[in-house]
This record gives sequence, structure tokens and C-alpha cells, in this order.
Amino acid sequence: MNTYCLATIVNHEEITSGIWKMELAASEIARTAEPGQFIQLYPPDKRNLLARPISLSAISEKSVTIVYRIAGKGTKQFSQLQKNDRIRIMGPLGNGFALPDQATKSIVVGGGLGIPPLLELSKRLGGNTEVLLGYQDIPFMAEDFHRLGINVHIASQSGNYGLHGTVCDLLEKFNPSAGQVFACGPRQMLKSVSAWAKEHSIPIQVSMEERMACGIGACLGCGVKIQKPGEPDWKYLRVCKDGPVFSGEEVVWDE
Amino acid sequence: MNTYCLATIVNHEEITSGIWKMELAASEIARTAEPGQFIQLYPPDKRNLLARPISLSAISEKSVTIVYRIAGKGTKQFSQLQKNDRIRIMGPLGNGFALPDQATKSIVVGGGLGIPPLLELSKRLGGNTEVLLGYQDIPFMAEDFHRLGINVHIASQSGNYGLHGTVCDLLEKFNPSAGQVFACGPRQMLKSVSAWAKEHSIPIQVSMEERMACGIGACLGCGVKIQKPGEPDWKYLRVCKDGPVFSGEEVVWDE
Amino acid sequence: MNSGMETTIAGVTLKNPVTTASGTFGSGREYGELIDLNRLGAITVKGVSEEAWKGNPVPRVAETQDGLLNSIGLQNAGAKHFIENDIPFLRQYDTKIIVNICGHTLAQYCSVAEKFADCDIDLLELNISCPNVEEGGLSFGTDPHIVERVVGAVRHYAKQPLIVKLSPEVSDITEIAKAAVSGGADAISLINTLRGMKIDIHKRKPVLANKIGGYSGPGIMPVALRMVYEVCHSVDVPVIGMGGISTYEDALEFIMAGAKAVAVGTANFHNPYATVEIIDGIWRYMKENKISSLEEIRGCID
Amino acid sequence: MNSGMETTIAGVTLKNPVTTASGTFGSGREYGELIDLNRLGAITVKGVSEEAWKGNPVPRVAETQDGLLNSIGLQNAGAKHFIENDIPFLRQYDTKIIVNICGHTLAQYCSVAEKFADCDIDLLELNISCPNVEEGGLSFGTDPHIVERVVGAVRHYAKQPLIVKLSPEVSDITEIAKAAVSGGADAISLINTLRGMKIDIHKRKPVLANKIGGYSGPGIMPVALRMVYEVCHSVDVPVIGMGGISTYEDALEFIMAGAKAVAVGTANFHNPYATVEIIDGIWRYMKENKISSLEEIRGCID
Ligand SMILES: Cc1cc2nc3c(=O)[nH]c(=O)nc-3n(C[C@H](O)[C@H](O)[C@H](O)COP(=O)(O)OP(=O)(O)OC[C@H]3O[C@@H](n4cnc5c(N)ncnc54)[C@H](O)[C@@H]3O)c2cc1C
Ligand SMILES: Cc1cc2nc3c(=O)[nH]c(=O)nc-3n(C[C@H](O)[C@H](O)[C@H](O)COP(=O)(O)OP(=O)(O)OC[C@H]3O[C@@H](n4cnc5c(N)ncnc54)[C@H](O)[C@@H]3O)c2cc1C
Ligand SMILES: Cc1cc2nc3c(=O)[nH]c(=O)nc-3n(C[C@H](O)[C@H](O)[C@H](O)COP(=O)(O)O)c2cc1C
Ligand SMILES: Cc1cc2nc3c(=O)[nH]c(=O)nc-3n(C[C@H](O)[C@H](O)[C@H](O)COP(=O)(O)O)c2cc1C
Ligand code: FES
Ligand code: FES
Repeated sequence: MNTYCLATIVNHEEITSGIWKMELAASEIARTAEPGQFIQLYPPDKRNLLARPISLSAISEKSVTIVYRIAGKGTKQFSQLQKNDRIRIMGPLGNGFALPDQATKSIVVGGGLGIPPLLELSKRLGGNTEVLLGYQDIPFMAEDFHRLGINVHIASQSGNYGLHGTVCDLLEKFNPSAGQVFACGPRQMLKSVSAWAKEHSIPIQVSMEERMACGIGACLGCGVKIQKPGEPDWKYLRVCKDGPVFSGEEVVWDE
Repeated sequence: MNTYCLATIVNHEEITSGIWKMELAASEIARTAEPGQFIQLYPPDKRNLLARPISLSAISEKSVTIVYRIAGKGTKQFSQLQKNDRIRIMGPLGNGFALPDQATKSIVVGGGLGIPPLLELSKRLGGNTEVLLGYQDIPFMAEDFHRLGINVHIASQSGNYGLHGTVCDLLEKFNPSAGQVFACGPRQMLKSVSAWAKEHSIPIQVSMEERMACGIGACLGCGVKIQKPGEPDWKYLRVCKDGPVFSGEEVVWDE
Repeated sequence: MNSGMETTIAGVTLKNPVTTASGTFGSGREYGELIDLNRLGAITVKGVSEEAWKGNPVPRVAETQDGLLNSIGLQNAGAKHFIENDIPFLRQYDTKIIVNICGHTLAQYCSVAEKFADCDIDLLELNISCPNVEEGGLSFGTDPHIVERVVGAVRHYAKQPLIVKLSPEVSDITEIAKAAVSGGADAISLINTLRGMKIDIHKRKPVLANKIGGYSGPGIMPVALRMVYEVCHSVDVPVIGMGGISTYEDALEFIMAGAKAVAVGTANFHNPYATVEIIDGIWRYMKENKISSLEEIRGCID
Repeated sequence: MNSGMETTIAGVTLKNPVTTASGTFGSGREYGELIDLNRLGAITVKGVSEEAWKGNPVPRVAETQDGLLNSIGLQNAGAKHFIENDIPFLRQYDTKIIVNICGHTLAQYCSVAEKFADCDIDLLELNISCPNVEEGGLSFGTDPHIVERVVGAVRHYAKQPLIVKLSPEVSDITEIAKAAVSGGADAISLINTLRGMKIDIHKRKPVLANKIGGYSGPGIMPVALRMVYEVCHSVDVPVIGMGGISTYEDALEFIMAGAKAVAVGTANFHNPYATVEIIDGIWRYMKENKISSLEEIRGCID
């Protein structure tokens, strides 16, 4: 059930330059939220008419935690909020990751700001999981994954941390076998990881991003081209309602 | 010289329900300001594109004081500002009252929010002055005029204070003689006072209000119909630049 | 049930004057999780065409200062899908159903109207801002002769009262409104979006894949209100006003300009409770100002 | 002197692409007390007519959310007064002079252009959004035939290069721009205001005495940018863009859409330093992005 409310900020810190972690007291949302779902945050300045979609990074009993990068006007305003300030939010939204029935081995692949939503997922997947994380330069949240007792592999494009290259290079290098892949990150990365998964015939779930207006499925703003098996042609599904998690095989990666 | 600056609020208090007095540190403005001039105050919320014109009520060496009523969105925002907050202002603007050369007797007539701008004027006019103030109900600032050692007469439309009636009734009742009348207040009041002055052949200066955009004479937003002696027809002069003080005889009071 | 708020459009009585703007509210399903759809005077659904339309490339929504650009491109699953899935859903609620229809040719418009002829819906809303593929792609809604012709043709197939929704991109909106009425419109709604653009100066490209999109939200309200006022003074049929309405005060401006009903669009995106807050606000205003029927203030601006 | 910012309009070189929008800056006198007029690429003055015009009743300005309504009614003291008082004032500064002219009849337009023929000014800007009293009061600027005719006639009397300023209240702005060019326009400027309205629900009357006024400011920028983009892609003469420009980022959007110069209007009212801050901002952007001439980014949106 979707809730629209004024949530209190219970923790807010800059975890690395320009990237913030915010914990919001929102028990109604926390109660039903699942990894891979997101919330809409409404900018305090009302000249910014649209809410900003941010994925849930951690879910506790009474709160949800998000990790976001200052990308523009809206996230800039969020970063200026203090502990105990309140902000309008709506959620949980969309369909999260489908967790495998049995304890199959999972590969979790994250790039940049695609990493935070994979934390709660990894927690639920448990031990039999390999996590591959790609950064521009300085890693963030890697310890959070470590702390789950999971194998974490790191790549950085700067070469300063872990493998010198992208998370896809990491994937090529390790070439791990698994029953399931989960990926979140930039479109090009998701495209490559999906190609890799296809090549190895491993089912893959990818979490997609698109510009949103309503965030709940009513405006058709957030289209992603999906071609279901057996369908003659693709059609636009809604990232906010039909996703953000899709099967990597069904996404039409043409753009 | 007109100055546009960020001024610090050095005092701010609600002097009576819904009416606020704000003292602004603005030495450049204070240095040249004259009674009857006004400043433009820019609302902090940038969705409100236009500045609000407010008359100077008192002028000291380094600061100016305004008294304003919460009338709508802009003044509401002003009232929420705290001491030490800063606000963008521009001024001093317009032409103030022309002070009589010698110590002729003056009558000062104010109605409602037309009263504040008359305080600095009365101070400069000095002892030989009668002040007539009209209120809806509870008087405000009357003591400030008293303190100048000037005769103050009061009327209230509620009848709870002073004469039961308007400041025009007060004028009719007293029928004072004088060399000069100064008036500020609602248009209808200014019209009546001007008629009274004309009847008694006393020169009158009235301070007018009109909606403004630029506040400095560039946009022609703030027209007031003025017919100068000897001119065949009226034309629109600018309240902000040619006024706000006009000769009551020259205003075309048709509306 | 707030008495005095009822309003009648072409014989159909809405319990209050607030509906949703087409395309901003789907068929109500999603917002129904947040608000009680029974509260609404009517639900106006996303545009429906004869067959499914795919829509435009993404990104297709973008924020501007105090407004929204969209280039959804009227994506929809077609009339058949709508009739099977959405009418039964909507009929569960105590609210009127306004079906917005679109087409790229005269024949498509007629065909979709015909498909709805025997359906259980209350009103049809004809969106004439669609690009007219037969006449070079300019909107159907900008030439009075074409407007009269398309309205007349659809009127012939439609069994429900017909609202014609006008494009604001014309020099004289009253001329278009009169053409729609002489073509057979039972009511007029306006305004649809104005076309706008925004450029990302860092990426040095337009924010929409389509470059140009429909501009909606508070930024268009002064234009919308002016046009609603002009149309209310030039035709005798009821007018549904929309364009930037976000608060009950905005809605009352349209009602004072003469609108029989108002539609809330973009505001739903920044406040999902906008519609019900507007209904409550109008009601409060009526109480506070001792207004027993909206007729007392409707069109009070002469 | 910031090199790389120069821009040439019909043979006249402005040192930077920023001018003022007619009617928002008087003849520069008042803003000259706050900013250095030498900084401006050009000053575009308030509309001047053959004889003095009185203007409309007050109130004639009103704020909307993120915009402004005005119904000044082109009050001005007439060409003679302007020529005697304002040209000598403006010529003291190192900036170009653009004189905006208006009329209610073809004859008035021609007459005012003729009065300026031998004056020391740089460019004439023809405002064709004026109500055409001979043709029932609709603006001159909405019919391509009338546009071509009035531009052709004025072209005959004008000795300076002629900018034609377009009204946005048309279905197809490119058609009007082409008509202006074929009538003899040396440059195009756009957009003039969109007509809008606002009602005070407490007083139950319009906020403007005239009811309807011209809508300007940030709220119109998406429409303005779209039209400037369309016109830049349909005519070969230089285009001056305006409508809602408040920041250097806004100005750059217009330049990327293809504008040779930009005009700042309503923004002066909420920030008297707007013009110079925009010039400084463009310059900073050029430095930061290693752009040595605006030509590198002008029209980069295809
Ligand atoms: C399902 C989903 C989950 C996301 N999760 C995260 C997350 O966990 N952490 C994080 O840092 N970011 C996340 N993003 C991206 C985030 O939404 C954008 O960075 C943010 O909206 C930028 O807003 P802004 O006001 O700072 O930027 P501006 O550029 O000022 O935004 C302007 C408009 O564009 C939209 N927009 C800009 N970038 C994006 C984008 N990448 N995706 C969608 N809309 C965008 C904004 O929402 C706004 O409407 C997610 C996006 C989606 C769709
Ligand atoms: C020269 C001059 C001096 C003034 N001096 C004072 C004073 O000393 N004390 C005081 O309380 N008020 C004074 N006023 C009136 C004051 O400007 C308005 O009350 C104020 O602008 C209302 O703004 P708002 O945002 O609260 O109201 P809103 O209604 O939200 O304002 C909307 C718009 O209308 C304008 N406006 C509204 N009322 C008036 C008005 N009466 N006159 C001019 N513009 C108006 C606003 O400036 C704004 O642009 C003066 C007006 C003028 C012209
Ligand atoms: C995302 C979106 C989709 C729209 N889709 C349609 C549509 O399918 N049919 C239609 O007639 N109008 C459509 N419109 C226009 C709206 O119904 C409305 O006329 C316009 O947005 C102005 O109202 P607003 O400012 O309240 O949004 C759409 C508007 C938006 C923002
Ligand atoms: C108060 C005011 C007066 C105007 N007077 C004129 C005018 O005399 N001639 C003209 O061509 N345009 C006039 N305009 C239109 C502006 O020049 C400009 O085209 C329009 O305001 C859009 O730009 P902006 O949003 O930056 O203000 C006027 C606009 C305003 C706000
Ligand atoms: S954002 Fe509206 S449908 Fe997804
Ligand atoms: S407000 Fe612009 S001229 Fe007075």
C-alpha cells in the first residue's frame, strides 16, 4: 500500500563527497517495503514541481534509508535538510527484486549510485552471494556489504581502488558462475551486464531509471522499452509501476 | 542616489495586531532619505517577482524604520523574518513631502496605514502642527506623535477611541486653519481631504499609492492622473518617480 | 455530500465541479490508492485512440520552473483494452466518467467515438490538439473550419454528450470555440498544453528526447484563465476550465471567470491530494462566505 | 571588454548579446542609477508612437506566480519628445540604441518610422503586437498577410535596419516569421507577451483594471524558447530571443537554440542587476568551458 506522508529525518550525513545518506522515520512505508523499491521525495522549494525518485538502500522496522548524490536542484535541497526536519515523501513504489526461492548462488553487480539499492537486497540474499562494485574513484558503502559477511570485489575507473576498470571488466575477469544476477547502475553498464548474463544463460534482474512525473503509474512519463518473450514487438512499460526492476533479457537496449 | 542592497533587520516587532514595525540597518539609504519617500522590499520567496513598496516611517543616522500591515503574500513573508535576518531592499525612492520654507502652521492628516509615513514628516515640521489620525478601531503609533510634543486628535470608525467617525469627520469638526495640509491614507480619504483643503484654499500635499513593478520610473506601471495648472488635459504620472507625494489640487480624483 | 457544489454539464450532474485533467490521472487506479475516488465530481481519463499508440521516446517529462513539459505522445492501449478494463473499474465509484479521445485522422476520431457509443460512460471529451497527419501535422485545433468539421463528424458517431477540448495555440480562442459549438459541441474544455522547450546547457541538448513538449502547470494559468473567461463570454455551452490549477483559490478564479467545472492536472504530481484538497477548500470558502450555491459566484466577472 | 561575446545584428555589432526588453527599462535613465549602462550590448527602449499615448487605467501591473501581468497600454510621450530627450541621453553611453515603435494603423507605423529615419539610432524594432484598429482590434501580428504588408510599408520609410518583434499568439510562429522576412525584416525578435488574466477571489474582480494584460516573466520561458528555436530554424535573419530570461543559464538556452542576442525584461523588476549579472555569467561560463566565441555554442541544438 502506497503512503504519502511527511517523514522526519532521523539521520543525515555526507558519506563521501557529494553523496548523502538519509534515514527517514516512516514506519508505514518501512513495514511493506522491499529491496529494489523506491520512494518519491518532494523538494521543499515548491517551484520544483516534481518529486525525485530515490531507491531504498536499507529498510528497518520503523525507518527507511536512502543514499543519494547531489545531482541538481532537488537533491541539493535535500542535502540542506537537517536531522529532525521533515520532508514529504511517497512510497514504497514499484516492484522490487524477486528473491530466488531457494538458496541459489547470486551475483550482485552495482555501479556508482546503483550500489545503494543493492545493500538491502544483498542482506536478504545472504551468504551465497558475490558482490561486484564499480566506482569512478573512491569507494563508498563497500564496508556495509563487507559487514554482511559477503564477498565484495571492487573496481575503480581511476585505478586507485581494486581492479582498474569498470564493474563489467570485473565481471569478465572473475567470470563467476551463478543462478541469478542482480544489477543496478548506469544504462550502459546494465546493457553490458545483461549481455554477459545472456551469454552465460543466467537470468538477470536489472533496476532501471527514467525521468518521472507521477511516480505511481498514472502519467506514462517513465517509459522503458520491454519486449516480453513471444510478443511481436516491444512496448513502453512504466519504470515506476511495472519496474524499476525488469528482466534484463526483456529490456530493448537499443538506445 | 538610489541604492539596492541586502539590509540587516535590527528591530522587528508587531506593534498591534497584524501591523509590524521593522528597523533596517541601511546607512546609505538613511543618509539621503526624506519623509514621504519609500523603499522597495523584495520578498524572500522568489516566486513573488515584484518588490513591495513601503514608506519610510522614521529615518535615523544609520537605519530606516518602516511600519507595515500584513496585506498578502509579500508582507506575510516580511513578518516572518527575524532580527538579524537580511532582506533585499532598494531606496530611497520617489519624492518626499516638500517642507514649508518658514514655520507656517501645518495640518497632518493620516488614515490607517497612511499614518506611519507622517511620523518623520511631523518630526521635521515641529511644534506648530496639528495631527489628525483616523483608525478603524484600536489606535497605533499615536504615542509616537504625542512624544513629538504635537497636538494629536484621534477618530475611530468603531467609536471606541476618540471621535466616532473618520479622520474627515475630525477635520470637519475641528475646521483648523493652516498654511499647509499633508495627507496620507486611502484614496477616498485623500479625495475628501483635498476637497476640504480646496474649499479652504489651503495648499495640500497627498501621498498616493499604486501597484508598482519597477518602483523607479522605468515601467510606467504606477500611473496616477495628474492635471497641472494650465494644461489642457490630464496625463499619467508615475507614483514611484514623480510621486508618491503630489499636490492634492492636481490629482484627477475621478475614480 | 456538499450541497450547493453540484454542477451540470450537458445534462450530466457532477456532485462537485472538480475533475482530473486527461493524461495526468490514468484511469484513476493509481491515485485511488491515495485518495477516495468517490470524492471527485468526475474522472477524466487519459486519451484513448482507436488502436494502441506506442508513445514518444524517453525522456518524455521534464520540470521547468513552475511547470512541466511532457511529450508522452498519447501512449495508450487502445479503445478495446480501455473498454474491457477501465470502464468496469471506474464504474465501481460514485463519480462520473469522462473519456478523452484522440486521433490522427478524421476517420480515427470517428471510429473511436463509435467504439464508445454503446459504452457505459457519461461524457466524451474530444482532444483536438492532436497532430493532423492528413493536413501536414499541424494540430486539428487551430483552424476553425477543420474544428467544425471534425466536431460535426464525431458528433454523428457519438452517443454521449460531447465536450470539445481546445488547443490554446491560436490567435483568437473564441473563434475556435464558436466553430466547435456550431459543429455540435455540447460543452467546451480548455486549455490543453502550450508547446514549450527546455535545454540542458551542460549537456547542450534539449531535456526531452522529442525536443518540444506540452507545457502545463502553474506557469500557464494566466493564459488559461484568460481564455476560459473569453470563451465563457462567447458561447452558451458549459465550459470546463483547466491549466495550472493547484489550489482551491485557483479553482475559484476559473469559476468566477465562468467555468462550470475545473480539471486538475499537473498539480496531482506535486501533491497527490490536490483534487480533494481543492474540493475541501471550495467548500470551506463557500461556508466562510455564506455562499449556498456556486451559481452565486460563477461568472461574477463580467 | 569581453572578447568572443560580440554579436552582429543586421550589420550592427553589439559588444555582448544582452539587451533590455522594450517597456521594462524605460530609456535606461532609471536603471542607469543602479548599473553601468556601458555594460549593455544594447538598450531597447519603451515603445514609441507617432504622437503621445495616454495608456490604460490603473491598476495596470499585477504579479502572478512566477510571472507578471501588465496593461500599460504603451503609454509614451511620442516620437518628438523621445527624439529630443532620450536619444541625446542614450548617446552618452557606449551601447547600441534599439528604438521600439508601435502604432494602431499602418499610417501611424509608417509615420513613426519616418520620424526616426534621420535620427542617430542603431536599429528599429517594430512591435507588431499592437491592436490593429482598422481590422477590428486583433493584433497586427497574427495574420501573415498583414505582417508582410506592415513590414513592407515600414521598411520603405525606415533608414535603420529593421527588427520585427513577433507576437506569440499564433498557431505557427514560423509562418509569421517568414512573412516578416519576406516583407523586408532584417532581424526578428520574439516573444512579446502572451495575454493573461488573474482574478482576486476576495474582491471578486480582475486584478487589472483592463481585466486582461500581457503575461511575461519566467512562466513564459518554455514557450519563448520553443518559438525562438523554431524561428531560428526557419529564417536566415538574426533572431533576438526573449521571454522570461532571469539568469545567464536562461540566456544560454536561447543562444543554444540559435539566438544572436537576448533581451532581459521582467527580470529587471525583481533584480535590477539582472542584465549585468547575465553578462558576467555568460562570460564565466565561456571561461569555464573554454569557449572562445559564442559562435561555438550558438544554435548547437539542431
Ligand atoms: C527508480 C529510481 C531510483 C533512483 N535511485 C537513486 C538513488 O538511490 N540514489 C541516487 O542518487 N539517485 C537515484 N536516482 C536518480 C535520482 O532520481 C536523480 O539523481 C534525481 O532525481 C536528480 O534530481 P535533482 O533535482 O537533483 O536533479 P535535476 O537535474 O535538477 O532534476 C531535474 C528533473 O530530472 C529528474 N532527474 C534527473 N536525473 C534523473 C535520473 N537519473 N533519473 C530519474 N530522474 C532524474 C529529476 O527527478 C527532476 O524531475 C533514481 C532514479 C530512479 C528513476
Ligand atoms: C508608495 C507606497 C507606499 C506604501 N507604504 C506603505 C506603508 O508604509 N505601510 C503599509 O503597510 N503599506 C504601504 N503600502 C502598501 C503596500 O505596498 C502593500 O500593502 C503591499 O505591497 C502588499 O503586498 P502583499 O504582498 O502583502 O499583498 P499582495 O496582495 O499579495 O500583493 C500582490 C501585489 O500587489 C501589490 N499591492 C497590494 N496592495 C498594494 C497597495 N495598497 N499599494 C501598492 N501595491 C499593492 C503588491 O506590491 C504586490 O505586487 C504602500 C504602497 C505604496 C505604493
Ligand atoms: C503528462 C500529461 C499528459 C497529458 N495527456 C493528455 C491527453 O491524453 N489528452 C488530453 O486531452 N490532454 C492531455 N494532457 C493535457 C492536460 O489534460 C491539461 O489540459 C493540461 O495539462 C493543462 O492542465 P494542468 O496545467 O492542470 O496540467 C496531458 C498533460 C500532461 C501533463
Ligand atoms: C511592463 C512591460 C511593458 C512592456 N512594453 C512593451 C513595449 O512598449 N513594446 C514592446 O514591444 N514590448 C513591450 N513589452 C514586452 C517585453 O518587451 C517582452 O517582449 C516581454 O515582456 C517578454 O520578456 P520578459 O519575460 O523578459 O519580460 C513590455 C513588457 C512589460 C512587462
Ligand atoms: S512517472 Fe508517471 S507513469 Fe511513471
Ligand atoms: S513602478 Fe515602474 S514606473 Fe512606477
